[in-house]
Amino acid sequence: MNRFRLSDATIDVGTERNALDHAAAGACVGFEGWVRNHNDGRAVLQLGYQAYAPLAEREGEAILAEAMARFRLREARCIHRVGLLAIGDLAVWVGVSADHRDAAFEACRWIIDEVKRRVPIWKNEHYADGESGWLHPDNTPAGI
Amino acid sequence: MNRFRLSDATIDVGTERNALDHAAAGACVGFEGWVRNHNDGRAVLQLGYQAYAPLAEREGEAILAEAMARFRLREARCIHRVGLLAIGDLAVWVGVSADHRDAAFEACRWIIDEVKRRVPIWKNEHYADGESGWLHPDNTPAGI
Amino acid sequence: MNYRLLYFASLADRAGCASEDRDSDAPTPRELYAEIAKIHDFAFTATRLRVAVNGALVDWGHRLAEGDEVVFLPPVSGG
Amino acid sequence: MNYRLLYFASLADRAGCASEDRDSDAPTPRELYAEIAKIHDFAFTATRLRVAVNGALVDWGHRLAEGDEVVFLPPVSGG
Repeated sequence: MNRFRLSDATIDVGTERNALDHAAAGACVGFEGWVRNHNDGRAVLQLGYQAYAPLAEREGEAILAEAMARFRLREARCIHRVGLLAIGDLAVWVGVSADHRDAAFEACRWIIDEVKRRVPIWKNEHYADGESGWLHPDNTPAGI
Repeated sequence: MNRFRLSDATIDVGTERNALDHAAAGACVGFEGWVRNHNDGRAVLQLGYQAYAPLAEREGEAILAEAMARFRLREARCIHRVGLLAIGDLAVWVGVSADHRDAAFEACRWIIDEVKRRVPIWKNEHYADGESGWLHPDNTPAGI
Repeated sequence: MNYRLLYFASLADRAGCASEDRDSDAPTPRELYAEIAKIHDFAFTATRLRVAVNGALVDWGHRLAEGDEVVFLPPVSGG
Repeated sequence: MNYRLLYFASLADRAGCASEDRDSDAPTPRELYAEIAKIHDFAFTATRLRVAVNGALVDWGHRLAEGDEVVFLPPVSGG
Protein backbone atom coordinates (compact mmCIF):
# COMPACT_ATOMS: atom_id res chain seq x y z
CA MET A 1 0.00 0.00 0.00
CA ASN A 2 1.46 3.35 -0.98
CA ARG A 3 -0.21 6.05 1.08
CA PHE A 4 2.84 8.32 1.31
CA ARG A 5 5.10 9.51 -1.43
CA LEU A 6 7.73 12.09 -2.28
CA SER A 7 7.25 14.07 -5.47
CA ASP A 8 9.60 16.26 -7.47
CA ALA A 9 6.67 17.57 -9.54
CA THR A 10 3.65 19.78 -8.69
CA ILE A 11 1.03 18.00 -6.55
CA ASP A 12 -2.37 17.89 -8.24
CA VAL A 13 -4.76 17.88 -5.26
CA GLY A 14 -7.82 17.49 -7.49
CA THR A 15 -6.51 14.16 -8.78
CA GLU A 16 -4.97 12.94 -5.53
CA ARG A 17 -8.09 13.39 -3.44
CA ASN A 18 -9.95 10.84 -5.58
CA ALA A 19 -8.02 8.19 -3.63
CA LEU A 20 -10.05 9.23 -0.56
CA ASP A 21 -13.48 8.52 -2.07
CA HIS A 22 -15.58 5.98 -0.19
CA ALA A 23 -19.37 5.59 -0.24
CA ALA A 24 -19.47 5.24 3.55
CA ALA A 25 -17.36 8.36 4.17
CA GLY A 26 -19.18 11.54 5.21
CA ALA A 27 -16.16 13.73 5.96
CA CYS A 28 -12.96 14.58 4.17
CA VAL A 29 -10.32 16.87 5.65
CA GLY A 30 -7.36 18.13 3.66
CA PHE A 31 -4.26 20.02 4.76
CA GLU A 32 -2.07 21.96 2.35
CA GLY A 33 1.27 23.39 3.42
CA TRP A 34 2.17 26.32 1.19
CA VAL A 35 5.49 28.10 0.79
CA ARG A 36 5.11 31.40 2.67
CA ASN A 37 6.84 34.64 1.78
CA HIS A 38 8.05 35.06 5.37
CA ASN A 39 9.43 33.07 8.30
CA ASP A 40 10.46 34.27 11.72
CA GLY A 41 10.28 37.87 10.53
CA ARG A 42 12.48 37.37 7.45
CA ALA A 43 11.32 37.74 3.82
CA VAL A 44 11.61 34.42 1.96
CA LEU A 45 12.04 34.19 -1.83
CA GLN A 46 12.01 30.42 -2.37
CA LEU A 47 12.57 27.10 -0.61
CA GLY A 48 14.52 23.95 -1.31
CA TYR A 49 13.45 20.59 0.16
CA GLN A 50 15.89 17.71 0.48
CA ALA A 51 14.90 14.22 1.62
CA TYR A 52 16.67 11.01 2.56
CA ALA A 53 14.24 9.26 0.24
CA PRO A 54 14.28 5.58 1.30
CA LEU A 55 13.81 6.41 4.98
CA ALA A 56 11.39 9.28 4.28
CA GLU A 57 9.14 6.91 2.37
CA ARG A 58 9.40 4.25 5.06
CA GLU A 59 8.64 6.71 7.87
CA GLY A 60 5.84 8.39 5.92
CA GLU A 61 4.24 5.03 5.16
CA ALA A 62 4.53 4.04 8.84
CA ILE A 63 2.83 7.29 9.94
CA LEU A 64 -0.13 6.71 7.61
CA ALA A 65 -0.46 3.07 8.70
CA GLU A 66 -0.46 4.24 12.33
CA ALA A 67 -3.13 6.85 11.51
CA MET A 68 -5.34 4.19 9.88
CA ALA A 69 -5.03 2.10 13.06
CA ARG A 70 -5.46 4.96 15.59
CA PHE A 71 -8.42 6.76 14.00
CA ARG A 72 -11.69 5.55 12.42
CA LEU A 73 -10.69 6.43 8.86
CA ARG A 74 -11.69 5.16 5.44
CA GLU A 75 -8.52 6.36 3.71
CA ALA A 76 -5.48 8.60 4.22
CA ARG A 77 -2.81 9.98 1.90
CA CYS A 78 0.21 12.29 2.07
CA ILE A 79 2.52 13.67 -0.59
CA HIS A 80 5.60 15.80 0.16
CA ARG A 81 7.49 17.81 -2.44
CA VAL A 82 11.25 17.74 -2.86
CA GLY A 83 13.36 20.19 -4.91
CA LEU A 84 13.06 23.93 -5.40
CA LEU A 85 9.71 25.62 -4.65
CA ALA A 86 8.41 29.16 -5.16
CA ILE A 87 6.17 31.26 -2.89
CA GLY A 88 2.63 29.88 -2.94
CA ASP A 89 3.70 26.42 -4.12
CA LEU A 90 2.17 23.42 -2.40
CA ALA A 91 4.92 21.77 -0.31
CA VAL A 92 2.90 19.05 1.42
CA TRP A 93 -0.63 17.67 1.16
CA VAL A 94 -2.46 15.45 3.64
CA GLY A 95 -5.93 14.11 2.91
CA VAL A 96 -8.14 11.79 4.97
CA SER A 97 -11.70 10.51 4.70
CA ALA A 98 -13.86 9.13 7.50
CA ASP A 99 -17.48 8.43 8.35
CA HIS A 100 -17.47 11.32 10.84
CA ARG A 101 -15.68 14.65 10.97
CA ASP A 102 -14.19 14.24 14.46
CA ALA A 103 -11.90 11.45 13.27
CA ALA A 104 -11.13 13.23 9.99
CA PHE A 105 -9.98 16.47 11.67
CA GLU A 106 -7.99 14.69 14.39
CA ALA A 107 -6.25 12.31 12.01
CA CYS A 108 -5.35 14.99 9.47
CA ARG A 109 -3.80 17.13 12.18
CA TRP A 110 -1.98 14.17 13.72
CA ILE A 111 -0.51 13.10 10.37
CA ILE A 112 0.95 16.50 9.46
CA ASP A 113 2.38 16.86 12.98
CA GLU A 114 4.05 13.44 12.78
CA VAL A 115 5.35 14.07 9.24
CA LYS A 116 6.96 17.31 10.39
CA ARG A 117 8.40 15.61 13.47
CA ARG A 118 9.69 12.33 12.02
CA VAL A 119 10.13 12.24 8.26
CA PRO A 120 13.74 13.01 7.15
CA ILE A 121 13.09 16.05 4.98
CA TRP A 122 14.97 19.34 5.35
CA LYS A 123 14.04 22.84 4.28
CA ASN A 124 16.53 25.34 2.91
CA GLU A 125 15.16 28.89 3.01
CA HIS A 126 16.45 31.47 0.53
CA TYR A 127 16.03 34.93 2.03
CA ALA A 128 15.50 38.28 0.35
CA ASP A 129 18.80 39.53 1.84
CA GLY A 130 20.72 36.95 -0.21
CA GLU A 131 21.41 34.53 2.63
CA SER A 132 20.09 31.01 2.76
CA GLY A 133 20.06 28.39 5.45
CA TRP A 134 18.95 24.92 6.41
CA LEU A 135 16.32 24.85 9.12
CA HIS A 136 17.02 22.46 11.99
CA PRO A 137 14.40 23.05 14.65
CA ASP A 138 15.53 21.69 17.96
CA ASN A 139 13.07 19.13 19.23
CA THR A 140 15.45 17.47 21.64
CA PRO A 141 16.12 18.48 25.25
CA ALA A 142 19.87 18.82 24.74
CA GLY A 143 21.18 22.01 23.12
CA ILE A 144 24.01 22.21 20.60
CA MET B 1 -17.88 40.41 1.07
CA ASN B 2 -19.37 37.10 0.01
CA ARG B 3 -17.59 34.33 1.89
CA PHE B 4 -20.62 32.05 2.20
CA ARG B 5 -23.01 30.93 -0.47
CA LEU B 6 -25.68 28.38 -1.29
CA SER B 7 -25.33 26.50 -4.55
CA ASP B 8 -27.79 24.37 -6.53
CA ALA B 9 -24.94 23.13 -8.75
CA THR B 10 -21.90 20.92 -8.11
CA ILE B 11 -19.20 22.62 -6.03
CA ASP B 12 -15.86 22.78 -7.87
CA VAL B 13 -13.35 22.71 -5.00
CA GLY B 14 -10.39 23.16 -7.35
CA THR B 15 -11.75 26.51 -8.48
CA GLU B 16 -13.15 27.65 -5.13
CA ARG B 17 -9.93 27.14 -3.20
CA ASN B 18 -8.17 29.75 -5.34
CA ALA B 19 -10.00 32.33 -3.22
CA LEU B 20 -7.85 31.21 -0.28
CA ASP B 21 -4.48 31.96 -1.92
CA HIS B 22 -2.30 34.45 -0.05
CA ALA B 23 1.49 34.85 -0.26
CA ALA B 24 1.75 35.08 3.54
CA ALA B 25 -0.33 31.94 4.15
CA GLY B 26 1.52 28.73 5.00
CA ALA B 27 -1.45 26.52 5.84
CA CYS B 28 -4.73 25.72 4.15
CA VAL B 29 -7.31 23.37 5.68
CA GLY B 30 -10.35 22.18 3.79
CA PHE B 31 -13.39 20.25 4.98
CA GLU B 32 -15.69 18.39 2.61
CA GLY B 33 -18.98 16.93 3.78
CA TRP B 34 -19.99 14.06 1.49
CA VAL B 35 -23.34 12.28 1.19
CA ARG B 36 -22.85 8.94 2.95
CA ASN B 37 -24.62 5.70 2.05
CA HIS B 38 -25.68 5.19 5.67
CA ASN B 39 -26.93 7.08 8.71
CA ASP B 40 -27.81 5.77 12.15
CA GLY B 41 -27.68 2.21 10.84
CA ARG B 42 -30.02 2.80 7.87
CA ALA B 43 -29.02 2.56 4.20
CA VAL B 44 -29.38 5.92 2.43
CA LEU B 45 -29.98 6.27 -1.33
CA GLN B 46 -29.97 10.05 -1.75
CA LEU B 47 -30.45 13.33 0.11
CA GLY B 48 -32.43 16.50 -0.38
CA TYR B 49 -31.30 19.80 1.14
CA GLN B 50 -33.72 22.67 1.65
CA ALA B 51 -32.68 26.13 2.86
CA TYR B 52 -34.40 29.30 3.98
CA ALA B 53 -32.08 31.11 1.61
CA PRO B 54 -32.08 34.77 2.77
CA LEU B 55 -31.46 33.82 6.40
CA ALA B 56 -29.06 30.98 5.51
CA GLU B 57 -26.88 33.42 3.58
CA ARG B 58 -27.02 36.00 6.35
CA GLU B 59 -26.15 33.46 9.05
CA GLY B 60 -23.44 31.83 6.92
CA GLU B 61 -21.87 35.22 6.21
CA ALA B 62 -22.00 36.09 9.92
CA ILE B 63 -20.24 32.82 10.86
CA LEU B 64 -17.40 33.47 8.41
CA ALA B 65 -17.01 37.07 9.58
CA GLU B 66 -16.85 35.79 13.18
CA ALA B 67 -14.22 33.21 12.16
CA MET B 68 -12.08 35.92 10.52
CA ALA B 69 -12.25 37.91 13.76
CA ARG B 70 -11.69 34.98 16.19
CA PHE B 71 -8.81 33.23 14.42
CA ARG B 72 -5.62 34.48 12.73
CA LEU B 73 -6.78 33.72 9.19
CA ARG B 74 -5.93 35.09 5.78
CA GLU B 75 -9.17 33.93 4.16
CA ALA B 76 -12.20 31.69 4.73
CA ARG B 77 -14.97 30.38 2.50
CA CYS B 78 -17.99 28.07 2.72
CA ILE B 79 -20.40 26.75 0.12
CA HIS B 80 -23.45 24.61 0.94
CA ARG B 81 -25.44 22.65 -1.62
CA VAL B 82 -29.23 22.74 -1.89
CA GLY B 83 -31.43 20.36 -3.90
CA LEU B 84 -31.16 16.63 -4.53
CA LEU B 85 -27.77 14.92 -3.97
CA ALA B 86 -26.52 11.41 -4.67
CA ILE B 87 -24.16 9.24 -2.56
CA GLY B 88 -20.63 10.63 -2.73
CA ASP B 89 -21.75 14.13 -3.75
CA LEU B 90 -20.14 17.07 -2.01
CA ALA B 91 -22.79 18.66 0.27
CA VAL B 92 -20.71 21.32 1.99
CA TRP B 93 -17.19 22.70 1.60
CA VAL B 94 -15.24 24.85 4.06
CA GLY B 95 -11.79 26.21 3.23
CA VAL B 96 -9.50 28.47 5.27
CA SER B 97 -5.97 29.77 4.86
CA ALA B 98 -3.68 31.06 7.62
CA ASP B 99 -0.03 31.74 8.32
CA HIS B 100 0.07 28.77 10.72
CA ARG B 101 -1.71 25.43 10.83
CA ASP B 102 -3.04 25.74 14.39
CA ALA B 103 -5.38 28.56 13.40
CA ALA B 104 -6.30 26.88 10.10
CA PHE B 105 -7.36 23.59 11.72
CA GLU B 106 -9.24 25.29 14.58
CA ALA B 107 -11.08 27.74 12.36
CA CYS B 108 -12.10 25.14 9.77
CA ARG B 109 -13.52 22.91 12.49
CA TRP B 110 -15.27 25.82 14.20
CA ILE B 111 -16.88 27.00 10.95
CA ILE B 112 -18.38 23.62 10.00
CA ASP B 113 -19.66 23.15 13.57
CA GLU B 114 -21.33 26.58 13.54
CA VAL B 115 -22.79 26.05 10.06
CA LYS B 116 -24.36 22.78 11.18
CA ARG B 117 -25.66 24.38 14.36
CA ARG B 118 -27.01 27.68 13.08
CA VAL B 119 -27.62 27.89 9.34
CA PRO B 120 -31.27 27.18 8.38
CA ILE B 121 -30.72 24.19 6.09
CA TRP B 122 -32.56 20.88 6.43
CA LYS B 123 -31.69 17.42 5.21
CA ASN B 124 -34.25 14.96 3.88
CA GLU B 125 -32.89 11.42 3.80
CA HIS B 126 -34.28 8.92 1.32
CA TYR B 127 -33.81 5.41 2.69
CA ALA B 128 -33.35 2.10 0.88
CA ASP B 129 -36.58 0.82 2.47
CA GLY B 130 -38.61 3.45 0.57
CA GLU B 131 -39.15 5.77 3.52
CA SER B 132 -37.84 9.31 3.70
CA GLY B 133 -37.68 11.83 6.47
CA TRP B 134 -36.53 15.28 7.49
CA LEU B 135 -33.78 15.27 10.09
CA HIS B 136 -34.36 17.55 13.06
CA PRO B 137 -31.63 16.89 15.59
CA ASP B 138 -32.64 18.13 19.00
CA ASN B 139 -30.14 20.65 20.27
CA THR B 140 -32.42 22.19 22.84
CA PRO B 141 -32.97 21.03 26.42
CA ALA B 142 -36.74 20.69 26.03
CA GLY B 143 -38.12 17.58 24.31
CA ILE B 144 -41.01 17.49 21.83
CA MET C 1 -53.02 41.90 10.79
CA ASN C 2 -51.93 39.92 7.79
CA TYR C 3 -48.76 37.82 7.98
CA ARG C 4 -46.90 35.83 5.36
CA LEU C 5 -45.82 32.48 6.78
CA LEU C 6 -43.12 30.26 5.21
CA TYR C 7 -42.72 26.60 6.17
CA PHE C 8 -39.68 24.39 5.84
CA ALA C 9 -38.84 20.70 6.20
CA SER C 10 -41.27 18.73 8.41
CA LEU C 11 -43.33 21.85 9.16
CA ALA C 12 -44.03 22.25 5.43
CA ASP C 13 -45.00 18.55 5.24
CA ARG C 14 -47.35 18.97 8.21
CA ALA C 15 -48.87 22.24 6.95
CA GLY C 16 -49.24 20.78 3.47
CA CYS C 17 -47.81 23.97 1.94
CA ALA C 18 -44.57 25.96 1.69
CA SER C 19 -46.23 29.29 2.47
CA GLU C 20 -49.55 30.90 3.32
CA ASP C 21 -51.03 34.32 4.16
CA ARG C 22 -52.93 34.51 7.45
CA ASP C 23 -54.98 37.11 9.26
CA SER C 24 -54.23 37.01 12.99
CA ASP C 25 -54.44 39.17 16.07
CA ALA C 26 -51.24 37.62 17.48
CA PRO C 27 -48.93 40.53 18.42
CA THR C 28 -45.75 38.42 18.72
CA PRO C 29 -44.32 35.19 17.23
CA ARG C 30 -45.10 33.45 20.56
CA GLU C 31 -48.86 33.93 20.21
CA LEU C 32 -48.75 33.38 16.45
CA TYR C 33 -47.01 30.01 16.83
CA ALA C 34 -49.49 28.84 19.46
CA GLU C 35 -52.32 29.69 17.04
CA ILE C 36 -50.69 28.14 13.96
CA ALA C 37 -49.45 25.00 15.76
CA LYS C 38 -53.06 24.24 16.74
CA ILE C 39 -54.36 24.74 13.18
CA HIS C 40 -51.67 22.55 11.52
CA ASP C 41 -51.16 20.15 14.42
CA PHE C 42 -47.43 20.94 14.67
CA ALA C 43 -45.69 18.62 17.13
CA PHE C 44 -42.76 20.95 17.97
CA THR C 45 -43.00 23.00 21.15
CA ALA C 46 -41.79 26.57 20.60
CA THR C 47 -38.72 25.84 22.79
CA ARG C 48 -37.35 23.63 20.02
CA LEU C 49 -37.80 26.27 17.32
CA ARG C 50 -36.20 29.57 16.36
CA VAL C 51 -38.17 32.33 14.68
CA ALA C 52 -37.23 34.76 11.90
CA VAL C 53 -39.10 37.87 10.78
CA ASN C 54 -38.32 39.35 7.37
CA GLY C 55 -35.17 37.24 7.05
CA ALA C 56 -33.62 38.00 10.44
CA LEU C 57 -33.71 36.00 13.67
CA VAL C 58 -35.83 37.63 16.39
CA ASP C 59 -36.96 36.94 19.96
CA TRP C 60 -40.29 35.27 20.59
CA GLY C 61 -41.54 38.54 22.12
CA HIS C 62 -40.74 40.61 18.99
CA ARG C 63 -43.64 42.95 17.98
CA LEU C 64 -45.05 41.89 14.62
CA ALA C 65 -46.14 44.41 11.97
CA GLU C 66 -48.60 44.26 9.09
CA GLY C 67 -47.25 42.23 6.17
CA ASP C 68 -44.33 40.66 8.09
CA GLU C 69 -42.79 37.47 6.70
CA VAL C 70 -42.65 35.06 9.65
CA VAL C 71 -40.74 31.77 9.63
CA PHE C 72 -40.70 29.18 12.43
CA LEU C 73 -37.42 27.29 12.06
CA PRO C 74 -37.28 23.65 13.13
CA PRO C 75 -33.90 22.30 14.36
CA VAL C 76 -31.49 22.49 11.44
CA SER C 77 -29.64 19.58 9.84
CA GLY C 78 -27.30 21.02 7.22
CA GLY C 79 -23.71 19.92 6.68
CA MET D 1 35.51 -1.83 8.17
CA ASN D 2 34.30 0.26 5.26
CA TYR D 3 31.15 2.34 5.67
CA ARG D 4 29.17 4.42 3.20
CA LEU D 5 28.16 7.73 4.76
CA LEU D 6 25.40 9.99 3.37
CA TYR D 7 25.07 13.62 4.46
CA PHE D 8 22.02 15.86 4.32
CA ALA D 9 21.19 19.53 4.84
CA SER D 10 23.71 21.43 6.97
CA LEU D 11 25.81 18.29 7.56
CA ALA D 12 26.34 18.01 3.78
CA ASP D 13 27.31 21.70 3.68
CA ARG D 14 29.78 21.21 6.52
CA ALA D 15 31.23 17.95 5.10
CA GLY D 16 31.43 19.52 1.65
CA CYS D 17 29.97 16.39 0.08
CA ALA D 18 26.72 14.40 -0.07
CA SER D 19 28.39 11.04 0.54
CA GLU D 20 31.74 9.40 1.19
CA ASP D 21 33.25 5.96 1.86
CA ARG D 22 35.29 5.67 5.05
CA ASP D 23 37.41 3.02 6.69
CA SER D 24 36.82 3.01 10.42
CA ASP D 25 37.17 0.75 13.44
CA ALA D 26 34.06 2.28 15.03
CA PRO D 27 31.78 -0.67 15.99
CA THR D 28 28.62 1.43 16.49
CA PRO D 29 27.13 4.69 15.18
CA ARG D 30 28.06 6.33 18.50
CA GLU D 31 31.80 5.86 17.97
CA LEU D 32 31.50 6.53 14.25
CA TYR D 33 29.80 9.89 14.80
CA ALA D 34 32.42 10.97 17.35
CA GLU D 35 35.11 10.20 14.80
CA ILE D 36 33.36 11.86 11.83
CA ALA D 37 32.22 14.91 13.78
CA LYS D 38 35.86 15.65 14.61
CA ILE D 39 37.00 15.27 10.98
CA HIS D 40 34.24 17.51 9.52
CA ASP D 41 33.86 19.81 12.51
CA PHE D 42 30.14 19.01 12.91
CA ALA D 43 28.51 21.26 15.51
CA PHE D 44 25.63 18.91 16.42
CA THR D 45 25.99 16.75 19.50
CA ALA D 46 24.74 13.21 18.91
CA THR D 47 21.80 13.86 21.25
CA ARG D 48 20.30 16.16 18.61
CA LEU D 49 20.63 13.61 15.82
CA ARG D 50 18.99 10.33 14.83
CA VAL D 51 20.87 7.64 12.99
CA ALA D 52 19.81 5.29 10.19
CA VAL D 53 21.62 2.22 8.88
CA ASN D 54 20.70 0.83 5.46
CA GLY D 55 17.55 2.98 5.34
CA ALA D 56 16.14 2.11 8.78
CA LEU D 57 16.38 4.01 12.07
CA VAL D 58 18.61 2.28 14.64
CA ASP D 59 19.90 2.87 18.18
CA TRP D 60 23.25 4.52 18.70
CA GLY D 61 24.55 1.20 20.07
CA HIS D 62 23.62 -0.76 16.90
CA ARG D 63 26.46 -3.10 15.71
CA LEU D 64 27.71 -1.92 12.34
CA ALA D 65 28.68 -4.35 9.57
CA GLU D 66 31.02 -4.12 6.58
CA GLY D 67 29.54 -1.99 3.78
CA ASP D 68 26.71 -0.48 5.87
CA GLU D 69 25.13 2.75 4.66
CA VAL D 70 25.12 5.06 7.69
CA VAL D 71 23.22 8.35 7.85
CA PHE D 72 23.31 10.84 10.72
CA LEU D 73 20.03 12.76 10.56
CA PRO D 74 19.95 16.37 11.73
CA PRO D 75 16.63 17.68 13.16
CA VAL D 76 14.07 17.58 10.34
CA SER D 77 12.16 20.55 8.93
CA GLY D 78 9.72 19.17 6.37
CA GLY D 79 6.12 20.31 6.03
